Amino acid sequence: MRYLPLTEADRRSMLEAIGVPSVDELFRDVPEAARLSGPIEGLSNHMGELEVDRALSAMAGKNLPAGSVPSFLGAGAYRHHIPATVDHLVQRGEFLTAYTPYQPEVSQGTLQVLFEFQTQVSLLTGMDVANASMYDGATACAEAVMMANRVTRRKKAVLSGGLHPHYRDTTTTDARFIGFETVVMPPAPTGGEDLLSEVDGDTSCVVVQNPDVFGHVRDYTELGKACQAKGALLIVVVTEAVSLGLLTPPGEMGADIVAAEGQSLGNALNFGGPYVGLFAVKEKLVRQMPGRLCGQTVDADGRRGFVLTLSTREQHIRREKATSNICTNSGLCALAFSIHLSLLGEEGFTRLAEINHAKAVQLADKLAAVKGVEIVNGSFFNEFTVKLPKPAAEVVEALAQRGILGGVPASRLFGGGLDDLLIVAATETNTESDMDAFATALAEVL
Amino acid sequence: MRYLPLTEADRRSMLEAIGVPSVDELFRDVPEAARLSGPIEGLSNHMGELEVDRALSAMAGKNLPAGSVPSFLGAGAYRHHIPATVDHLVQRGEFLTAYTPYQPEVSQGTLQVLFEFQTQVSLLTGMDVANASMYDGATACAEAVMMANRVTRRKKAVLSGGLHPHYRDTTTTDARFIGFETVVMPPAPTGGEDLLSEVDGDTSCVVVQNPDVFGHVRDYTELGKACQAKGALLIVVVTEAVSLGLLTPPGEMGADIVAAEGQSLGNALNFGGPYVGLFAVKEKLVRQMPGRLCGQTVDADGRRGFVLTLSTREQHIRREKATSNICTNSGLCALAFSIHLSLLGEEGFTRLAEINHAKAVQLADKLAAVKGVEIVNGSFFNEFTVKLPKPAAEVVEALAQRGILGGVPASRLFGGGLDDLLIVAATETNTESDMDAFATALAEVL
Amino acid sequence: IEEPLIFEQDSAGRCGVDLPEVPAVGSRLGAVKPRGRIGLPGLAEPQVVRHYTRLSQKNYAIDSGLYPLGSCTMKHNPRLNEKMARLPGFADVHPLQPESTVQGALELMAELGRWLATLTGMAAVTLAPAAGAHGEMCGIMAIRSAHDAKGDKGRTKILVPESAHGTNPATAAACGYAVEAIPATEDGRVDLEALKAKLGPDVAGLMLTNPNTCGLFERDIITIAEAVHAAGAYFYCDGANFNAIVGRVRPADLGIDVMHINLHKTFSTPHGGGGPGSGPVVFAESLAPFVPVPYVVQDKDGAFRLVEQAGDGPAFGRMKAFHGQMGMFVRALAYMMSHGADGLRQVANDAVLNANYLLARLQDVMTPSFEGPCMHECLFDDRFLKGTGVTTLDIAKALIDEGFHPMTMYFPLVVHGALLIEPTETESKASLDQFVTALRALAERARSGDVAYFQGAPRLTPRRRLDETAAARKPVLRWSPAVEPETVAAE
Amino acid sequence: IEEPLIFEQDSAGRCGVDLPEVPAVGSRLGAVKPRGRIGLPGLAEPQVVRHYTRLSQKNYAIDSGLYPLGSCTMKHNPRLNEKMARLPGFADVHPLQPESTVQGALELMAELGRWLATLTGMAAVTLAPAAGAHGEMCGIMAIRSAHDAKGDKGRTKILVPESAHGTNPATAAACGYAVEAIPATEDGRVDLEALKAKLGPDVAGLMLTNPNTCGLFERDIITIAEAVHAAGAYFYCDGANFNAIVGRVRPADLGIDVMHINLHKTFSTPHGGGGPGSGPVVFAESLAPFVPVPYVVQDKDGAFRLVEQAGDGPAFGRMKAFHGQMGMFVRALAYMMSHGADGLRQVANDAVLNANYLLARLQDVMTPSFEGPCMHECLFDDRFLKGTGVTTLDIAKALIDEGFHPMTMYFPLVVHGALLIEPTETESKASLDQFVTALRALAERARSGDVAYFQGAPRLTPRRRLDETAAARKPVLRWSPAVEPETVAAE
Repeated sequence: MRYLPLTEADRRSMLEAIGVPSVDELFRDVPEAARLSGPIEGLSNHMGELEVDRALSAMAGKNLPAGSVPSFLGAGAYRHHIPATVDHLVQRGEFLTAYTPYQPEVSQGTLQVLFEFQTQVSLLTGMDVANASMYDGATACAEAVMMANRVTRRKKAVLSGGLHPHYRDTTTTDARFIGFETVVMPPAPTGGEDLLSEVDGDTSCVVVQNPDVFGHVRDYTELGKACQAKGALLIVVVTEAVSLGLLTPPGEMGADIVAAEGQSLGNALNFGGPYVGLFAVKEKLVRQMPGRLCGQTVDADGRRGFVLTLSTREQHIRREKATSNICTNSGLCALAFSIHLSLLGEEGFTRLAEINHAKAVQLADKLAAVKGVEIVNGSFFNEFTVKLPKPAAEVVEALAQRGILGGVPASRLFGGGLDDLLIVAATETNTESDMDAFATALAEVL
Repeated sequence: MRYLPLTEADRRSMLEAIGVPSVDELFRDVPEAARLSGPIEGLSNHMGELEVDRALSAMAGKNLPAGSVPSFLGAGAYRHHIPATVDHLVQRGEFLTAYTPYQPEVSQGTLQVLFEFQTQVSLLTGMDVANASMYDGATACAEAVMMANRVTRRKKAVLSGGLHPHYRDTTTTDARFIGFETVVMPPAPTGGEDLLSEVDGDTSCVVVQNPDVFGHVRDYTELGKACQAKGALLIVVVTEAVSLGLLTPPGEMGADIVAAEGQSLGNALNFGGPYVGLFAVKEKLVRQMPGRLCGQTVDADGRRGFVLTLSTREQHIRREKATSNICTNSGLCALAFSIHLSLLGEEGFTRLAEINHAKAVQLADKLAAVKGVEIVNGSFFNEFTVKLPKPAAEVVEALAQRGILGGVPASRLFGGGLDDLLIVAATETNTESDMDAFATALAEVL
Repeated sequence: IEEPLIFEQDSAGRCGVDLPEVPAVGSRLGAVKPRGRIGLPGLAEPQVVRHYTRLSQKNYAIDSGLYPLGSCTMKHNPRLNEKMARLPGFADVHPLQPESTVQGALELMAELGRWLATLTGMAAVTLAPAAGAHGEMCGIMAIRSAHDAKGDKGRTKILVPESAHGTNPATAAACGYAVEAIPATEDGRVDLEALKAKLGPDVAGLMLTNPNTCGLFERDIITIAEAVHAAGAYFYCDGANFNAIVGRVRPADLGIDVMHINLHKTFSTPHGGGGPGSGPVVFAESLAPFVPVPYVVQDKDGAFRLVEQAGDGPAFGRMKAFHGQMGMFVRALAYMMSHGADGLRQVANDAVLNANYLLARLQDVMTPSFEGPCMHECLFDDRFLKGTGVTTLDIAKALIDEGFHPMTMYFPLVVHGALLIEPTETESKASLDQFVTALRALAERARSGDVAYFQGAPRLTPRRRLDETAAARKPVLRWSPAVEPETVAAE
Repeated sequence: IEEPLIFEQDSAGRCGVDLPEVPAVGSRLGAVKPRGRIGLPGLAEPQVVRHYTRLSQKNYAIDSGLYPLGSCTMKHNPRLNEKMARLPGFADVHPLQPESTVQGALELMAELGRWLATLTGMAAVTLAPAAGAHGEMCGIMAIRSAHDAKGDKGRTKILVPESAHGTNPATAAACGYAVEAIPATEDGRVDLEALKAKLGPDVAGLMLTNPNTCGLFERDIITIAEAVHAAGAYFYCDGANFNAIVGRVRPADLGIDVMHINLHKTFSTPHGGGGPGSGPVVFAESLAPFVPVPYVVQDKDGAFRLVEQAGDGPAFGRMKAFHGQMGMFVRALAYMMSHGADGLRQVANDAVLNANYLLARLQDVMTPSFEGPCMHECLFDDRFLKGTGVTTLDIAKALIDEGFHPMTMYFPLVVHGALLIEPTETESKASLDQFVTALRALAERARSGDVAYFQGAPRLTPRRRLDETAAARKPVLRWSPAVEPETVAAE
């Protein structure tokens, strides 16, 4: 048992020091009926590295890696190229195997990273302050709504039909159990929606997404002003962080809270997790924020240093009066995000966004040329929706058999309905020949 | 150009500080005729990571990884399972991107590793002292011969026919240019050889291998005594370091110098390199050793520390009077070797050797059951030779087309001759089903 | 050498990546105007590598030494797990690929679920929650769903012992329950009589940590479970301390209805400086119908399917995007398979043995709060510092200079100036002995009255004690180009 | 915290791997008796991880900061290269697999060869040598082969400038040549007249480093080449300093016949604490027939083949096992492709610019040995320390406490108390400015006469100055269980 350093001799001498005859004696407080006399049945015994490697590699081998074929999936998770440096640095033991930086003197590395991360997120979103990350974009969205409820002391949230259904459902789950109302607008893949008419004196917030789940690029400036007039907060969700390199940031549109998914930077697809939620707010809302915050201070010698701060909002101090029950953040994913963004810098990040948009434009043109395919979007960033003459779920399955991962059927996200809509994304990782292969295969299966 | 931090503004201000108008001016000492006015033609310009990754992955994709099929190749390079920990630690920047530890105060990490490595190699080989590594086993062998020449002031080396041909050739290349004589015995795949009859008053050393290139396990104790009687040194070569977990170590057989290949521990196959040469000698020969040595000492505060030592043997001090021109060692591969061996420990290393032997026994039994196949060896560790009714090179090619890497034809090593012999190895990475697949395929192609 | 902020290393136009030219195509961004300068710093790759390498060197980590944070279970993180999680077949798979292309991923989730169910003796598992606290939320939601399904709307309270993690009351309160504290007995357990007195038709459930945060096993747990059930409530167990009993005790056998499991505590997924975690929840038969989506089912033909929509059943809806922390699932399963049923039992044995060894070696110089045996961690209070002028905090900071991470301080709240020490099973006896030696010397020094030494600690760290009050009073939560902090100049 | 030797952490029976049971089969080991106890220490995996992590933390590295070792070219090591070298298609390929299964590996070798030949303007390449010094050996062997092929046996000398790396004379001597030193002129170059005077029918070749180890370009190089060729000798160039001119100057255009290239210097394969290196050699037409085996050729149908046996041609035999340092080839090619022809030219530009910038910023407080411009490194001697009592070594050690690795000291031998500084192109201006500030302050301090400060340096390192004399006098080259070093107890 390679991870266990005690030898039998150690164990004997330690039992002696403790003064008990056997380790079983240390478990004497466990009710006898619940003590197992040997290893639990139904599970294998310990295995060497080679055996574990073989078993798990066999499972991995039953999946089709997105990078091994032309792949055009988005809908909240995007395949970008991650520089090798990112994963190298993330795996350094000093980052990987450290705990939450509650002891700042021995955690300045993690703390400075978080301070820099908060700054980067603030800059990207155009907001004043960001926290040290949330679980993912969807939980960040739900937390944003709950925060809006606290801030406004109102209990009704209006959710756009363009909000990613997983974000919507995560929020309505909380609504059900935590006790607030949600008004969910129907999806409007082709057109707009009248959110403002749902806003009344009980409305704490309006939640919109940009680009929305169908890929449309929206300008919420007017909506933001109208919300402000009615005392509601504007929450802007972003599921593709790379879009922030090109689009007007939510902060400039008047967002009060931004809840975003940061996976696109530094983090692999990972079949859906772990990802990293970004959460940013206007200055005046800081003390109502959920999650960890890192702040600057000085040490006993007057040197700049960093600590976790404003923890009186948090559960480990405030217990049942905390702003959220959130305890962990997504530290290592935030680190990966931050390193990737540091490598990109202003020039690289902007260029990356431009390339993504251009790739999507190229793809849209190629797909539009396929008979029976109609591009639904008037505007988009790196993702758009196409209308097909057949159910999209069937088309996607047929494409997969041809070795093409051809997008996400809207019906899968929305749980039925919108059967003929397929949501398609392109990133810098898609070559022109990938796109041609997609268009050709699509023509074949339609 | 992501690796170059100077900006155009930096360059301008630095040129100003230097007082020259352009960087071209700094190259003014280059004869004008040899100055290129622009990028060299015939090469691509700079590329992003994604493009380089694609191009090299495409090349890698044209190779058949040994681990993806049943694989039984040895002959000086062995596929063992390397724990994930090894590669993780080797990649730590503090090991990977450090220089030779000439400045001991800031290199205690590398130095202590080398001191531990030297100790491990001494223990494995049963010798008194080992150096901090050589390029590989073959160059270690050639250096051993040259050292024997220096020590004995004689100029003739007798090389066993069981010595790996690459080791033999590396030594004879040096013999030709450096000026000493070699007596090369013919390969004796099935029997013994009379080395002693070649030893005379001019003989500096006899070089033997254990197990030899055909896999035979030898006892050189008597040979060692006889050499000693004639004033010649016994040099024992080991190409499979794992065998040292089970076989009598060369030191106990009376070896004066051991030259070995350490790839089997910690180092991947890498298509032949980089590997790590092990070099160990008897105490009295230390000052005639080539290569780097790390020694223990104390610092200004009296604390134990480590330094490179006895460097008066080396080229950077002694120049044309050095014991060898060797300058680098194989530091990072030695580190991998050392970490792997530390994980194994006494119990693991011994067990690993036992498993390797048992796997080879299983394989030999399965192959012997194939019609027309004859096991040549009376004894072996994890590698043996089979005699086939067809040229081995053809058989190997036919097996490869069936997805089996079925061993090394002796003719490939020896450059013709021994056409019907195939050298086959088994390690802990071979499952029983691998072996069955091999035996079945072999029956088919014969 | 001081490492400046990455923003202070900006050089305009410098870039750590090389991207191709942007294809010349028209824009389809619609009416939105492209944004202006963002303000991100430009660095080349070598500077970025050096920046993060240097920052990492300012951290303490398990890889550096003993990390005896009570209740956090800082154990060895095997690199095999990292390697497995990075296999392209796991890491490079999109969550919304067709099911036919992700059968191995779904199999892995099913297999992890099977291990967790078997180890806990439970009937159902959800892998969805993103972390332990998220799992708590999930458990309380299931309890609420179960009461709702019975039409029982009168249960407005959750009982929580005083010694509980802060997440317990925070979770219960977030779900709209009133939180009632249960006091502890003198031997550090739940006061059974007090508990029984509070149980009634208004109680939805009990949240209990076992082993509890004093490092003690709740002896009366089966009686407690019976009382809770008799009152029509459900029994939630906080699984944070499962490491102490994994492979030796199945929570189902204790009468527990629902429990979350922190994969990073018991199953060694890395803490990563504060996450990501993963908090699967296991459910007894009583609550099994109330598992949230998504979950994996296996068809008769052996194919795995993912149920992504709650539909009309009792299962409640989604708690996060996609299907859970897949990367953590791979690591945890690699860990479980490496140990196996026999090894996990040994994990519990060694974790408990190590903690009791520390208790035995320290009890004469420090003051244990309760009588042993303890489970995986041992609790001391600050009575041994009485009159010395040295505080629990001082001891912790002085320990840093000895090369150790401090223990958990001032938690649990049920004793004064708590020092909670959890060595975990991956520490060697030699390492524990070093730690004991250091701590005994500090206790001795404290008794000798060398207060100044303690108040000045730590001295050997990149920073000495940091002013947390100043940080909170006037928060500086991001770098801004306009206001250069005064202290930078002083460096 | 002190880190004991791994042997001092032994616990019998402990093991960091789990291996299956040994299959029960008979032994075929023959007459040899199985060996007894070896003496390896037993540790569990967590202890091993911690041991090497802690040891690594005692090292300085490029990832930690500026590493201005002259003549060593310590530049940034991109992680992309590490990733590429670990692709299973490169790392998990056996050197003796059938050629049909390794076409990509052979293609990579051919492509690397093409880049090297094109960058140097040369006709042929061997990738076989394991390191730079091994490449030197290869080059001298080729020269010897060429003379032998002509039947010219009278050439017994190799000329080597005084400023050469130690490997040059060592290589020539190892190959049986007498070594004759060529003096340097006052401006740090080869004395052309002295060289011409030594050239004759007994000279086999000249070994010259260019740019030379004083960091200067040999202005007369074309004249030198002509003189060497006129004398019937060959011109060997030590390519250690190729980084200074890569992409700007092709050595073939300078009249060079043969040159080795250190992939770890110019093409950024990691130094790894002292290797492995890789030393391909390029040959002009004059020596192209004398390339050793193995080498890769391409058939007309596009397939790659490996020539492994020397046969009867002029090519000489094997220099090591298998085909060269493949892992290093992958890294070097990844680096070349990343930079491209344009980027490599910029590498030379920036390397030279950075060195000249340091020269300019330091020349008033230190004493440059020769007039600039320098190439990729700048050389100072210790005249600026005259009368201060501070030595070159002291300056170097004091620099450590400022957070920098020392420069190369006491080399080249042609100046007194040399300090050779090579910043490389991957340092930023900010980093150079910090270095200048530190070095100027030290020069100032030396002049102020604070000798004790320097002699006590370094102070901030895991160890202070180590006694190298004691180490050599009575060498302790391995740990032994019997003799515990006295100093351990003192710690």
